[in-house]
Formats: sequence, C-alpha cells, structure tokens
Amino acid sequence: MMIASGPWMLALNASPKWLESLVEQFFAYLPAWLTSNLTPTDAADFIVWPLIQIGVMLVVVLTAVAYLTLAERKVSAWIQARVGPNRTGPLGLLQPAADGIKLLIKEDVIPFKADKTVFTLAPIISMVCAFVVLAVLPYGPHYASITNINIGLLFILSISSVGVLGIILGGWASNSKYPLLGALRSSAQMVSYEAAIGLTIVSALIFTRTFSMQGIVEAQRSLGVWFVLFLFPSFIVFIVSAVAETNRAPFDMAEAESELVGGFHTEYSGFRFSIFFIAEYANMVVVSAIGATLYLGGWYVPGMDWVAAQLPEAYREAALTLMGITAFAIKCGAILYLFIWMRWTFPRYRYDQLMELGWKWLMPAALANIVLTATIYIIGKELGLVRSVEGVLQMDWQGKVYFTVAGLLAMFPILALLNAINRNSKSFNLRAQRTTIPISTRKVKLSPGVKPA
Amino acid sequence: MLLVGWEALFFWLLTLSALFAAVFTVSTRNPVHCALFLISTLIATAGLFLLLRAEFVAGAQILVYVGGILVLFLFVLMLVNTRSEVENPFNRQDKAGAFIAALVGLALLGAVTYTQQRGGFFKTKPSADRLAIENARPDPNAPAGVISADTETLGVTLYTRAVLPFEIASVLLLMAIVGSVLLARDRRQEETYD
Amino acid sequence: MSDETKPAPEAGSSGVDAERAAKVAAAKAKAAREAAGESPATAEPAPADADKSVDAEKEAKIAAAKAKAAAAKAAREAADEGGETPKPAPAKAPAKAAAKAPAKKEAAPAYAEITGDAFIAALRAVFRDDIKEAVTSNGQQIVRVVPERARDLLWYLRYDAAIRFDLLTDVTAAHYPDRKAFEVVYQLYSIADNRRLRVKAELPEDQSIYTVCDIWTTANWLEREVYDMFGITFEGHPDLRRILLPEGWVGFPLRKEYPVEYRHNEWVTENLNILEIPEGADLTGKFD
Amino acid sequence: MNAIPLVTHHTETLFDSEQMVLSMGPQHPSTHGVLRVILKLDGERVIDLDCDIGYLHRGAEKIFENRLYPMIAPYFDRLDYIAAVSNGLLYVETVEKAMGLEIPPRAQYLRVILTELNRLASHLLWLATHALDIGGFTVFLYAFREREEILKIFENFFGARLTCHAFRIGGMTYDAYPEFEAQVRAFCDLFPKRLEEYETLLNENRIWLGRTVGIGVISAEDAISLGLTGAPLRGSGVDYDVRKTDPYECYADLEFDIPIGENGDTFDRYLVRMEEMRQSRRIIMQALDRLPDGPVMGRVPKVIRVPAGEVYHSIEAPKGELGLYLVSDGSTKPYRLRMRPASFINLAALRKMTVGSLVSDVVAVIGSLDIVLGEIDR
Repeated sequence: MMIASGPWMLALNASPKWLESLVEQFFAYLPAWLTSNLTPTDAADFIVWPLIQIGVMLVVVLTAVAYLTLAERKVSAWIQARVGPNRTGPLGLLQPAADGIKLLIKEDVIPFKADKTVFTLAPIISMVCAFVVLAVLPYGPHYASITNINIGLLFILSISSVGVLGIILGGWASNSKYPLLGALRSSAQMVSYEAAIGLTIVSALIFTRTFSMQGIVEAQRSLGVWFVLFLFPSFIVFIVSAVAETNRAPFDMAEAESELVGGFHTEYSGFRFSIFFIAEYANMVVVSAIGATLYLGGWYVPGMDWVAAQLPEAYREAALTLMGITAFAIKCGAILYLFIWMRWTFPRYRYDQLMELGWKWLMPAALANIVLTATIYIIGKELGLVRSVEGVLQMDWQGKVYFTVAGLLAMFPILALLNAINRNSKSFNLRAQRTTIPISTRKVKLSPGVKPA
Repeated sequence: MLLVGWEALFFWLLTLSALFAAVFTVSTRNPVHCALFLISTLIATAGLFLLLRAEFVAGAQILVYVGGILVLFLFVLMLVNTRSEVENPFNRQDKAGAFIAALVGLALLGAVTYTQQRGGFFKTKPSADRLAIENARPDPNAPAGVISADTETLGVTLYTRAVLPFEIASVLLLMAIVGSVLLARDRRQEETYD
Repeated sequence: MSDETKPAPEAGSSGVDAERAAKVAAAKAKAAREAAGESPATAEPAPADADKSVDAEKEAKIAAAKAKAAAAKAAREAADEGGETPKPAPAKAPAKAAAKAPAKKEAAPAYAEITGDAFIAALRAVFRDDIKEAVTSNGQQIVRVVPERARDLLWYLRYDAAIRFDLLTDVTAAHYPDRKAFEVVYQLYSIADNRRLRVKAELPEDQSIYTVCDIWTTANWLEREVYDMFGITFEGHPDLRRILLPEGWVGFPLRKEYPVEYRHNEWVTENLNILEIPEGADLTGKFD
Repeated sequence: MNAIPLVTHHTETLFDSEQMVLSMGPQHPSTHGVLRVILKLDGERVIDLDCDIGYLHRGAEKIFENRLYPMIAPYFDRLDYIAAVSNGLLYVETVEKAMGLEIPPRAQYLRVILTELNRLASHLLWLATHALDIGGFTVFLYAFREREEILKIFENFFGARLTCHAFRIGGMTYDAYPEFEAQVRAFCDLFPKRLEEYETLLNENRIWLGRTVGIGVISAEDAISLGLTGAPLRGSGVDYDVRKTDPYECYADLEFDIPIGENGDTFDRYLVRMEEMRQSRRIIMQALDRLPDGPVMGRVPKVIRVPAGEVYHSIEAPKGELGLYLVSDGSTKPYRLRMRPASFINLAALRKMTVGSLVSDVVAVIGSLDIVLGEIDR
C-alpha cells in the first residue's frame, strides 16, 4: 500500500492485460493450431507411423529381452556344468513366459514406511529410460530404425544416465538400509563410469564425425572397415565400462546379493521388481548395441553391399535390410554373450576397487586414448592418408593399415601411463604387499609330540 | 520468437512443466523430492534447447546436469541426515527468506512487464537466416555421416571465440576439484594412503 | 559328578567347603593308597554319605551299578590279554585293580596324584598352597587352584612358566550343587611343547572369579558363554552379556537345578507368543 | 537380540553423515546360517561390529546330561551338520578314551577315510560359499558338483547325506559296502583335476586377489591369543594340527603335510584349505592302500558306563580343533559334556579382523573363517 510508484505500479496495472492477452492468444490459437497442424500427412508422419514402429520394436525387443534372460540362464548353466531351465516347453523355451506370469501374479508389496510415490516412480524411470533409447538404435539401414536423430549417441548416453535415477530413487524410497547402500554405491559408480564411457566414445568420434547412430554405421560403411581396428584400446575401455554401466557382475555393486542382499531392489517384489529386471536386460541390449555400432560396424558387414548388388534390383533393398538386421543381431549377441561370460566367470569387485578401476585406470586410459587418437589422426591427415570430404572420412588401404597399426601401438603408451599412475596403488599392486604370491603354501611336517610323563 | 505448429505446443508444455517443477523444487519439504523436481525442470529445459535446434546443448544438459550433478546431489542427500529438516516446520529464518524471495519475484515480474510494455524482447523479430534455420525441417533422408551443424558450430565457437572463458571455466573447475579433495581428505585417509 | 560317588582323593581335595569328616576321609584314603599302592580305598563312601541327606538310596544304587560296570569292564580287560597300551595307562590301571578287588562298593580312584613331573613340581614351588592338588585323570594333567589365585596362575602359565601355555583352548564350567560350587575349567595348550594342562578352580556359588580376557582374547566369548549358561560372574570382563540365550532370559540352563523340560516364563510369552502350555503336552524331555 | 557394544573407534564421518547401524542377518545370504552381525558403518566402512548368535541354540549340552551315552551320538551329527562325520568321530573317540576301549584297526582306517572325505566335503562347501560371497558363482556350482560325489558315497555308506552316523562307541556299526573302495578311489583320481579347475578360476584372478589379499589380516600372536584353530590359525603361520600333535585313530601311521600360510589374510586361509584338500586326498589314498581286514567292532560292554573321572579329547575337524570335555560320575549318563566349538571361537575373531574394513570385506572374512552355526549355537 505504501508502494505506489515505480515498476510496481506498472506491473500491477499492466499484468491483467498482459496475462489476459496471453491466455486469449493461447485459446484462440489452439483450434487454429489443431486444424492447421493435424493434417492427415502430419498425423501419419508424426503419430501413426512412429506408433506402429514403436509397437513393433517394443514387441520385438521385449521378446528379445525375455529370451535374453533365458539365454543367460542357459549359458550360465552350460558354463557351470548343469542343465538350466528345461521343464517349461521344449528346451525351456516357455520359461520367460512362465517367469513373467509368475512375477505378474505375485503380490506387490510396498513397504510400510516407503515413500510411495517415489517407490512407484523408480521402476518406471528405469524402464522408460531403458526403452526410449531403443528408438535411435540402428537396427538396419535407415528405414529399419525408428528414427535417426542428429545426436543419437549423445541421446543414448544422456538418457541412460537418467536411467540410473531409477536405481537411486528406488533404493532411497524403500526406506531400508540395504537398498540405500545399493543406491549410494550405484550413484557413485554411475558417475564414475559415465565419465569413462563418455570419454572413450569421444576418441571414437574422431573417426565417426557424427553423433548420429546411422551416421556412425555409414562412416564405417563408406570406409569398408570396422572402427574396432582403429580404436582397440577404446573398445576395451568401452566394454569394461559398459559392464559397469549395466550394473552387471563383476560390477554389480548395486545388487551384490552376497553383501547387500539385493541392493536397490531388496524391497521390490512382483511386477515392480520385474520392471527393474527387464530394464537391466534392456540396458544390456542398448549397451551392446552401442558397442556393436561404434566399434563393430553396426549393421554393416564388409562385402554386404557387393552381395546386395548381385541381386535383382527389386530385392536389393530388402536383402540389405535383412542382412543388416541379422548382422546387427549377431554382433549384439556376441557382445551380450561376452557380458554373460564375464558375469559367470569373475568374482565381484569391491566398491572401492571399482572406483579405483574407474578413476585410476579407465579414465586415464580413455583420456590418453583421446590424445593419442587425435595425434594419430592429425599425423595421418598431414601425411595425406586420410581426407575429410564434406564431413565424411575417406582413406586408402595405406590409411587403414596406418590407423590399425597406430591404434594397436597406442596400447603401449597407455599401459605405460597406467603403470605410472598405479604403481603405488594398494589394492592393485598386490606385489607390493606380498613379496611372492605363493601358488601353494608352505608345508610343514609336524612330528607327533612327546606326551608328558 | 514466433511459435508455430508443433513447436508451439511443445514450447508451452515444456515451459509450463519447467515452471511448475521449479516452483515445486523450492516449495517441497523433502530434499529428495526437491531434487526430483529440479531434474524435471532441467529435462524440460533440455527440451526447450531442442526446440531451439541446439541438440548438443540439450544432450549435454541432461548428461551433465541430470546424469552427473543431480546424481551426486542425491548421493549427498542420501548420506546426510535430512529428516530433521523434513520434520521441522518453518522457522523465523525461513519466513524471512520467503518474504525476500517473494519480493524479488515480484520485482522480476514487474521488470518483465515493464520491458514488455516498452516493446521489450518478446517482440524482437528474428533475423532471416535464423528464421530459415528454425523453420527448416530436418530432412529425414539427409546423407548420414555428416557432422551436425549445431555440434560443429558449438565446437568451433568454444575453441575460437570463447576460448578464454572456456579456459577460465576449466581452471575454476580444477580449483573446485582440488579444493574439495583437500577438504574431504581426512587424517585417516592420509594415514592409509601415504 | 557328585561328592558321594567320587573316590576319596577327590572328596578330600574339594574340601574347601567340605566338613572335617571329609578331610579325615581324604587323609585316610591317601594313607591307604600310600600304604597299599593301588588297592582301592574301602571306607571312604561312608563319611561322604554322612554329609548328604536326601538321595541316599539313589546314590547307593548308582554306586552299586557303577561298581558292577567297573567289574565287568575290568573282567573284559583281563580277558583281553594282549591289549596294547597306546592310551595312557593311569586310566586303566585303577580299573584293573578294581577288577582284582572283588565287588567293592566304590571303584578305583579316577584321579591320581601327579608325582615326578618337574614342571608341576616347579609350579607347586611357585604357588605353594594355592595349588590345592595336581592330579591326572585318563592321563591328563589337572591343576586345582584356589579361585582367588586362578588368574595369577594362568598369567604365570601364559607368560612366565618354563612351558608357556599360549593357547587357551577352552573355558567352561561344571556345576556341583551338592557342594554348592562350580568348577571353572581352563583347558590350556602349549604349541611349542605340545602339552596340555587343565586348570580348575572350584568356586562357591555366590562367589565370582576374575576374568582372563586380557591374557587371552578368546576368553571374552568363552567367559560370556559360561556366564550365560552357569551365571558365573567374571569380574573385570569388558562385556559380560548373555551370548547364546536372548537378553532377558531367566535362569542359567546348565546349572543342575535348571530343569530339562520346557519352561514357561515371561520371556517365552512375550517373544515367542506361546501364551499357555497345551493340555497334556509332554514337556519333560527326560529320559530314564 | 543383544544391544550393540558402543565402542567407537572414530566419530568423524564424511559430510558429518550419520553412522548407520546395519543388521546383517540372521537371514542374510552370506552369513552362513542364522548368524546376525550388527555393523556400525560410516558409509561402507565398518566402525564396529558385534555378532549376535544363539538363533540355533538347542541346549545340546543340557540334553547330553540327560541322555545315555549311545543316545548322545546322533545329536553330534546335528551340531556341525556340514562335518557330521567328524563330530561323530569326536564323540565316540572321547567316550572310548574315557573307557579305555580298543578300536579294531579296520574300523580305525575306515573312520579316517570317512572323516577325511568329510573334510573334503566340508572344505568344498566352504570353497563354494566363500567364492559365492565374493561373487564367484561358478566356483560354487563346481564345488557342489564334487561334493555331490562325496555325498553319494556317504549316502551309500551311512544311508544319509548330511547327518551321517555310523560310528559307534567301540568301532563301527557296519563294514564298508562292497564298492566303497572303488568309488572312493574313483573320486580321488578325479579330484586333483577338479581342484586345478577351481584354482584356474581363482588363484591368479585379479579380482579374487584384490578381494582376498591383505583382507582380514590376523597376526600369529593375535591368532593364538584369539584361540583360533584350524585354517585360520595355520593361515597365520602357526603350525598346529591335532592330527599331528596328538594323533588319534591311525593318523600316526599316515604320511601327510600340514600347509601353513604366511600373512594370515583371507587369501592365505584360502590357500591353506586348498592345500589341505590335497593332503586329505593323500591321506585317503594311503588309508585305502593300507586298509586292513578284520572286524569293525571292538568289544564293548552292553551297557556303556564311563568310569568316574574326566577327559578332554580333541580332533582336527574341518573347522579347527574340535574338543570334547567329558566329566563322568561313573553312571550311564555324562555328568557334564562340554564341546569346544571351533567355529564359535573362530567367529569371535571376526571383530578383530574386520573393524576398519568395508562391508564387502566382512562378507569375505566370514567366508574365510568357515563357520557353521549349528556348531556355534549348539
């Protein structure tokens, strides 16, 4: 009441009119917008077709994820000299369905003192983030993927970094100590390995020159070579970080059933638990897809185009698509198999060792690799072994040989750097702690003692 | 800025959700909920960046702020006992803070209205080339393997025109890292590792 | 093992709380043994019997049965001519002697005085009267010490003795309600000399004993268990809580007066939600 | 059940965060039964811990005092149910020692073979769970595969797989079944290869080394003071094995070595047990070669009465020195029968070993102590 001048008055006088006009504008605008934008073509382009694609992809990926669980169980059974599921359907093929039904009809428990909203939200975040990124994966030539966005790789990285919120919030909302510890571990782990995975991808970007997933595949297609040849150190860092990123053994800190019971999902049951479970496997698929795309040529296999060219014109595209999807699936499968293999072979890291691995090994390796790869690239460019034509790299066989050899040689300086950094590290330099690690222990021959009289 | 078509719809959706989430961020009692609303705000802002055709910035926003900073926020929130703040209602200090915040908010609103009345930034006309960029639909069949203009522009700008601020920021961050490590390093750790 | 069924030397040695009669008996028994070598004592059960009041019949029965068993066993052993003796002899010798002596009421002494052991002799020299007795049973050496000096003796055995008993194998106790006493038993082992020794301290029911936690860390839990099971208080123990039974449990199960059968008490009602014992339930758990 | 002892080693925590009291167990996957460990944590670092035991307490020692001597034996199979044969051996030997009974040589050799097989089974279970605690799931199943072979032999011999019981006071109830020797030999031939398989997975594995080397270190002096026996004591470099120092049955005739460690950490305890398995196999092979003919039951009185007196007898069980202290009043029931539980005493060392380390190390150390709650709680 005392303030009767200055901007206040202006604001008081002006705001109703301004607000009114705004609201008016909005409501006047809405019908006009609807009529002008919801044209049949637009609707088809932006709504119907994507929905169909998404539906198909969801069904396919969900089935794949379900069978990935079966594959994991079968592979682990094979590794562990046992049979695995074989009762439900032939070869246990109906096992995923049985599991799904079991989890669906199980009682869904929300702990009494849990934060109900967040508790419910957490698995949804996990699931959504795991599935959204499926949209940008290059399953095959560009018409076989849902969308090909400009920043595909960055999109995947950022969305999967949001996905970890599901784990953290789930652990926190359970209002229980083991989940909380799991959530704490998970958040620290994610931040560390997110950095490593991001940096190792940067070195790959020097060759891909785009974030677009299709673009990455095309870059390898135009060169006729897979980037794993040029980027071997980066590939190794990527695989290790990817396992950590998906929270799988030997990096399954957040679950660690022998330490934290079940970690973040200790309090989850029934369908909510199964959502976490599906999200974990979907994440595996996504991460292996990134690996396959970045390093193994995505859906591209050298010689593919030649085979397609031999076919009649009408079948060419279809054949390419079919081959592409198959190749992509096989590559993802190989990486997934590697993940499964690692899980059932290695013991679990300890939390601090995991951090050390992330910050003292993978990060420096990734950083050094960026510098080295950039140097190699610039030298190659100066030598005329590689040209950039309209943002696309071109090189002859000399260039390919040069980059392959240089990429492999880059291992040595990286290893030297890691050695220099970790020479005094306690939990990795085990030899500093014991002079010898005996293969078997000393044996003593005790003689039967003399009994007292 | 001209808002047309789908962009307008998404603009309004994102803006309103960002605003509401921002209000909830400061008004919610539970710190973890605050962090959640802050995340919503950030994601909505990332969407606004996308509308501005700044895809890289949008991606980086989510990656850095949500995936990195907010996760660390949550990490600390879970470690620290925050229950006392949840349980205690407003105290005098909070009231004073609320009053000041309300004052500042009103002042801002007034300023915005004032500039708007004077033909402020709401009515600036975008330049022709900017309009062209904005109104260009991405070509779905564009040749792949070409680096994004946005990313390239950003990179070039960062390392040419903005190199000094960039370096200053990096030195600042380095200082922050060293400082926090020094603060967090206690005697026990030093005994263990030295 | 109760006083009555125990042979004379035992009765004599445990004479802290025993009457003069028992002492007399012990002296007699010792004299008898010295005189007759292995010949079993004859008269000792009588004074022991004089102490007790209630279970006379039962005791007599047990004694009779025991004598029979000993005789049977001895007979078998006598028949078993070529039996080698890797097992320590002292356990057997009395039994054989018992067999030779026809149908006595009491078997041979289970505890024989240690003679001619340099270490024990040295120990006696240091602790003098505080060592009440040093005996063997089944070839195993036992040192009985007054409870007040148990800790000193154990300290000495761990740090100062000629043979260092560095491993405390076990701490336990046994309850002798007729003597109103516990025996706290320490099993010692010397890793260097491969020798075992048992230290026993007879402790009246209302008395406490000093802890050996600071001598051997392992005594911490073992003494807690003894406390839990017998209610023996260990003075100076840093953390004397129940260990196996829940906090708040009433009674000490390994005391002889504690029944085997199910106990209905407040703890059970509260924690197990058993409100009453069902009709006709057999809860004795006894076997006879 | 019990309140946590509040001995705080340091109170400074990062960000002044709360100290968390975490109740691990009694139904935790890696507390090996119904052990409850109450941890006081600063973040993941253990500031203090207390073991809460007794969930499986059955008052065995009280029950013993009210049972006839032959009736007590089956109770022992249910104490350390992983090593039922060793427990049974301890009991019958103690009574035999107190009664001065002779055991026929064949029974002695059979007992040794079975006990050592049981040691293998127990160590395999230890290896399995230890590896599982550290996250090596595959070793778990590998070890169970071999344990299964042993349990099959047990099933044929005892008619039971877990609570095996064939030892009687004075010998054995029955002789070995016809194919026993062949089956044990077949297993012994197979076993070294399998051991190598485990070691391939673990010995040189960087993660395994990182999780075990320098974890839960206990010096020889501390180990002795804590009364540790078995692999935890030998892992610290103290050569003490009851089979050698105080040979029972026919161990004096058999040739075998006692492995000892150097550093007293989890890895050394692991190595010691792995070598012990090799030595056990060696013992079994020797005992099979020398297995004499003859009766398996000695002469035992119809009614078993232990002459008045007392005896302490101990054997080297898989978990450590398992002792039995028998006080007899000459009747048909023991006056006091006290078991020295190796696991109980080894578990008491947990606090000493783990305070200051991380939660994951607690799990690893519990695994390396090889405890079984049936024996701890009795």
